[in-house]
Amino acid sequence: MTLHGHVPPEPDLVQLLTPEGTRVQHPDFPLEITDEEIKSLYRDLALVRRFDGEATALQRQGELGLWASCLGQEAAQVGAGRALRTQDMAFPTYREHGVAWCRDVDPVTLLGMFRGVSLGGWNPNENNFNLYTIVLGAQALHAVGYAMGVTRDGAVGTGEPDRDTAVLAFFGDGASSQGDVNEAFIWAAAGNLPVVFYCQNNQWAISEPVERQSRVPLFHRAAGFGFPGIRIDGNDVLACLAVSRVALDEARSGQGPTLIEAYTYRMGAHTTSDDPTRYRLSEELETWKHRDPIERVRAYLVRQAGVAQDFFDGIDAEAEELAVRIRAACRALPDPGPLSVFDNVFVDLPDELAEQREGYREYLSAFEGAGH
Amino acid sequence: MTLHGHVPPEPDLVQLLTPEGTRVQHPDFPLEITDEEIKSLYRDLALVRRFDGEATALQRQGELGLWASCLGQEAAQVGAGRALRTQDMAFPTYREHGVAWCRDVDPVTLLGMFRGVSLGGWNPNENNFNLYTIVLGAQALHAVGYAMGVTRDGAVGTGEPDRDTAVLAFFGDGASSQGDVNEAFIWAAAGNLPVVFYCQNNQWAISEPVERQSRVPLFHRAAGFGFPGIRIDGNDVLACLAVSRVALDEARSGQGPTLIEAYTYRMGAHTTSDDPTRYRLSEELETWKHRDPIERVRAYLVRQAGVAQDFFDGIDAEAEELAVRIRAACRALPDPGPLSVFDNVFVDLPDELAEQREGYREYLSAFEGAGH
Amino acid sequence: MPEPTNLTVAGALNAALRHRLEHDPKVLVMGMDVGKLGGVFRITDGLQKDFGEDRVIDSPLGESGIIGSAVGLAIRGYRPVCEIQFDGFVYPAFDQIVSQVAKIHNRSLGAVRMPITIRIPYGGGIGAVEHHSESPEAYFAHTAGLKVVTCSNPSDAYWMLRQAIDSDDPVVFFEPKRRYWSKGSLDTSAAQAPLPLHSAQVVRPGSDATIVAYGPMVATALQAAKAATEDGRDLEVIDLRSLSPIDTATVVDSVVRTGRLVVVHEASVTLGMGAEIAARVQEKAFYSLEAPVLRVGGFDTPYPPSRVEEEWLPDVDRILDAVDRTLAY
Amino acid sequence: MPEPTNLTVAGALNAALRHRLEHDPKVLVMGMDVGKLGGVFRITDGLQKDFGEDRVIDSPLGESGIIGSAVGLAIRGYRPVCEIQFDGFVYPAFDQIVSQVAKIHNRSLGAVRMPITIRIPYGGGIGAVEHHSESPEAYFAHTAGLKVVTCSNPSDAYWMLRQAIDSDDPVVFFEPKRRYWSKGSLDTSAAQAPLPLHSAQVVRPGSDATIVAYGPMVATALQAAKAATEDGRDLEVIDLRSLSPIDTATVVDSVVRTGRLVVVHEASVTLGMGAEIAARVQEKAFYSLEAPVLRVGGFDTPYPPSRVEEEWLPDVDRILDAVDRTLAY
Ligand SMILES: Cc1ncc(C[n+]2csc(CCOP(=O)(O)OP(=O)(O)O)c2C)c(N)n1
Ligand SMILES: Cc1ncc(C[n+]2csc(CCOP(=O)(O)OP(=O)(O)O)c2C)c(N)n1
Ligand SMILES: [Mg+2]
Ligand SMILES: [Mg+2]
Repeated sequence: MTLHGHVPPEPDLVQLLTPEGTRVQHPDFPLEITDEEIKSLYRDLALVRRFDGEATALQRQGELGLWASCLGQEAAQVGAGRALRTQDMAFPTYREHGVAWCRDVDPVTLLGMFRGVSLGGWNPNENNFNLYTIVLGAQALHAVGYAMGVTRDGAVGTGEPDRDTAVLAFFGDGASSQGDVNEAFIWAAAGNLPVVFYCQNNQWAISEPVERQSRVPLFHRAAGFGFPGIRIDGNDVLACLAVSRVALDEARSGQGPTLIEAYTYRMGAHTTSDDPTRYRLSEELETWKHRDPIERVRAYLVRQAGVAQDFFDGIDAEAEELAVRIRAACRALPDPGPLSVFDNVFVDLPDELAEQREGYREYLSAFEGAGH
Repeated sequence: MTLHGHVPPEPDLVQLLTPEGTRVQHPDFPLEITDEEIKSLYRDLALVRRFDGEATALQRQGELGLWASCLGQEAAQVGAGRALRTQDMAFPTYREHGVAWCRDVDPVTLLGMFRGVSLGGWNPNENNFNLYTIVLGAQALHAVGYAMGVTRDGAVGTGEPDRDTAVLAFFGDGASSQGDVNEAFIWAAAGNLPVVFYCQNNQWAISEPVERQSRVPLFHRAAGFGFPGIRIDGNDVLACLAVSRVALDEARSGQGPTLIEAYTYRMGAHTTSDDPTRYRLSEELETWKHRDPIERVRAYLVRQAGVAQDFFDGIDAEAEELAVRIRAACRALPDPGPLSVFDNVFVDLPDELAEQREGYREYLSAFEGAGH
Repeated sequence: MPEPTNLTVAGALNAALRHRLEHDPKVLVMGMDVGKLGGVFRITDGLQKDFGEDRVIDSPLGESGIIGSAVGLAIRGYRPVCEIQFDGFVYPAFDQIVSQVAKIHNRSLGAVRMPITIRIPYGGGIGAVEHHSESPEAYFAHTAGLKVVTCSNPSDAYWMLRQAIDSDDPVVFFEPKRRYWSKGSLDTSAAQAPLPLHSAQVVRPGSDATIVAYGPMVATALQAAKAATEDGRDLEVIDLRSLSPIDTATVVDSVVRTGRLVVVHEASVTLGMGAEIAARVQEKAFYSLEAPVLRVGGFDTPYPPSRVEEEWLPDVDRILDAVDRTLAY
Repeated sequence: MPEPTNLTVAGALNAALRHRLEHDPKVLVMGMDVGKLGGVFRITDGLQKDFGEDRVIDSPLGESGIIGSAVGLAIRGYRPVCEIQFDGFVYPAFDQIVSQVAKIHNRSLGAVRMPITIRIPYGGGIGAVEHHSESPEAYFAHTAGLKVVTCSNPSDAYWMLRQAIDSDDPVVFFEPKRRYWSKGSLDTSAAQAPLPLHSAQVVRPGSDATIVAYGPMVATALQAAKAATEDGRDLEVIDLRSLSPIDTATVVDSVVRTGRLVVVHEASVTLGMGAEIAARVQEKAFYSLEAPVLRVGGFDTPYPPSRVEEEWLPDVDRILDAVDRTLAY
């Protein structure tokens, strides 16, 4: 026998709404959803895109130091975000603006981080949305530890809908290569933890195509660690919602971890500092434009649900308002004062650091005196 | 559909020689082997066991600081070790004394490390056997890097038996949880590298049973990364030899990595510092004694190959000689001089460190003068 | 009032863990082999039996996983006490410690606390193989956002570990493994610790010169001070205890009195704690110093094989040699 | 003789890599995005196109994997040059660097060499998000077995990188990212480097006090020295260049002449390079010092959000303030 040479077939991805906006059924993932609910998802998608676009514009105008756009990944994020219950906890990377939106984190707070007025600055436990984590993969382990806590708190498998808690850990195709993500798989499996790993495979890690990380679909990884993995159409908000719901439900009920690979595409640059024309072909982008996650929902709503134009106009107006608000609020974000660097280093400020702070305060006040 | 609930059946392991010493055939892994060759394997196993036992005794007598015995894992190690070709490279952990034996590394040099006269001290490129690596899993990445070099050197897939080169990376069931091992899988798969990962699942990582690391058989891990994995009877030297040969051949010919899980058992303590009675039942040990890797070869040789007693007496005598030699040589190993700590820190000794060395030399010589 | 108990450092650490597990339901102990085995040094002996497998957790074998999951537990409101099995095995967790544990409180503008204790047996002198004898404390003391402490005797072992676990800031707690079996008396029933966690302590008053040591080197420094009395020298010995923050005031105070300072540690001299202490003392006690601050430490080499470790490690003679040199100024 | 070229630091680094790739078939360049993209700072621009995908390697996204595989390549006889994308992302590779890269030569009793260069863009001042502005050099300079250097201008960028790659010892090469676009002239055709890799350089002679700086802070120190002339002060500026080993002699020599020393770096002050330099100088030039060695560095806090980084980072005013203080003694 040879050990090599068995090539698994390219997997199907779960899809409930085609790029053309046709609702299809999946035998394993039926989704009961009303047109009103789909309209609400449309609103999420449209507002997230508008917010994201506004942030990119703010960066171009020098109001932000950097922006990592989620353009093209709105469905993957909103689908997952809307599958969460209040008590669930999400651990994002630095690109989950769509999930932040679903968790009611103020977009302006997010902007503050990219503007450089803070390093994060929201309270993870307020909206059950962890701080952005920039070090690739580190948050996967945080999610696992949080899930250990959930289990210990007895908040798994009780059957009480408001009590049973799941944890949703985000990471990218690139980050899947980090040791931390794989250790997280091990911890999750060994502890049968209520955590859903949600990998947005957007095909790129800056300039590296996903083929640099793996020669098999990423969702396969899970089986090797002893838990289920599944690939979904990450540009189909209904598939993302449906499968996330099942996985989160199973986590809450004590059935352990799942890996969801949301197959999607980074439509923009990696960040505003990046120039993707150096490493990828525009044809690829064109192909993916036909799979736009928002267009297909709009097509469905127009063609199959008969939603009229003023609904869309209303959303557009709301988006415009949002953009105006966050633009103004972003510009108004105050810079932190120089002495703020000593705040929150510790709960208990050591004398030595207090002394350093005091020395710096004196130094600064000497300038004031000198009219600097 | 539910994502959870599909339990894979417990896998078969490849076995070619039963615990009772009966030769069996495996449809996928035929092994052509003469009785002379099996006698030679028996010799390896017996001498490794004797060496290992002698080292344990030396530790008890205070000649070694520590010893990590390979008792019970001789077949897993000799089978793999004898599947290597001269040009292949092995990356051991700290327990592969049986592989070291097959690579002709002087047992006394190994003892030197555990005696504390060196931190390793052999030349990895002399016998193509890397230094022992104590930090769990780190060597898996070294193996992968070495395999990158092999590929770049054009030493893969040429069809020349003395040129095509494979790399064999050892690690334990416990180490399989380290990020480094999993990153090694990723690198190996992405680069289709000529590396065979050889996991000795000896059921324990110090006091932690393998179930703490994984709820599915470890060889499953490989498929998720996109290369084959297989479980073998790690106490069956023939199975270990046969499957290692196939995997190494496939690596050399350019078919990429394999993960072999050698299912075996740590018959002794983790190291001489450990007390396994604190955490495992003696029944378990008893069960595994019936699967002893050496007994079954002896049984085969006696019963099926009709090998006479004087063969075994000869091996016993050789083993005794070996023990006597290494005991004497170990005791005679000179302690490093105090100034040796400055040797080999750098190829190019910096002035600053030379100065530190000189200061220490002067300090020491002052004592000599003072008759200390 | 109950009698002070006589305990080893190891026993005192075990008692401190037991106390916190008993009194704070949010405290968890986690690491490799901390359960049934009770840790390779038996510091967690009996704890899993008494507090259960979900409070004393045998983790899978990854240091990054241990610390990373502790971070998540802390976000969920827990107070994890993590054991790193040996000094040389903390590095796989370095990223989680330096970029996450040390910074999340700051990143969250104070909303999230990281009351994580990372216990690390450290230092040499036990005849071990590579990676089992290192002194990596300076890496952590250089990292803003971490507190770093070490103990040298059973009483401090007990109280400082309790204080570390109670600290709302992350604490890296270095345990002097070669002193695990040193005995000393200790009063576990006191209402509070004898000293704040981050204070240094003069453990031997003296007037001719000051020796600053910590962890395993305190006993060695005290031996040196005793030996020096034979030459009529009266050395003051300070047990630094806290490596970050450093109780500079206590050290400077002493140097102002003695005029001379020798700092001792096992870690390599370059950029070891001695560097920082020398830099601070020459800055704050410039006119008091009658000689340069001298450092006695490991050489700038990897920790050597054990058959030569006694020569490599600072000992009484090397300390006295430095004392001679400082007094010769 | 060819004219000296005018290049940026980035361009000079690129030219050095190109030179080594061209002349040494064992040299490989590896890291994230070093291929088609040419690295996020374009330091490897065009190299993959010219030298192929198997010499300029886009690695999977794991720092431990990058350094760990470089170790294996070195064992096989290669000379890998690894790029860590940003300072704050080196920590996942810390274990491989500290326990393997730094120690294998020693562990093998000299049989195996680790001629690995680890390039790390470092430092702040570029308005970046968290983890993109750190100065982790002291962690590596404290690690025995590693050599650590940094450049401050195009000529050093070119020559020091060539020297680092040619070094048979592992070198951590810190690149001052905010000076990547500074220009300077450089003679790439010289037969050899103007200075040994581990020598410091007096970049501005002066008599009243010495400033030691390195990497991004050299330009700032020179500005400060220039500004100080207005107050009639003549400052000597030393570019340290090598952080391990340290060229103590050049620094001590200068202090013997000036009597005063200020050390400047971006890293947090506690246990930063300034601590080691202060400790050495007070030891070797005790009687020459007319004032304590002063340190100007980042505060002992995490690197702050970018809107406040200019206040956090040492600048001309803070350097001059320290100069004032040392001269006031
Ligand atoms: C440990 C670490 N190394 C490097 C980086 C730099 N970096 C930021 S994003 C990125 C690519 C990540 O790709 P992926 O995980 O696919 O996420 P995506 O950006 O596509 O959402 C890299 C290399 C980092 N943030 N952390
Ligand atoms: C990074 C690291 N962490 C911890 C240790 C301590 N340690 C040494 S051996 C061991 C157990 C290893 O188990 P396994 O990988 O199954 O190998 P085995 O000892 O069974 O051969 C541990 C935890 C280590 N050597 N390296
Ligand atoms: Mg991606
Ligand atoms: Mg094992």
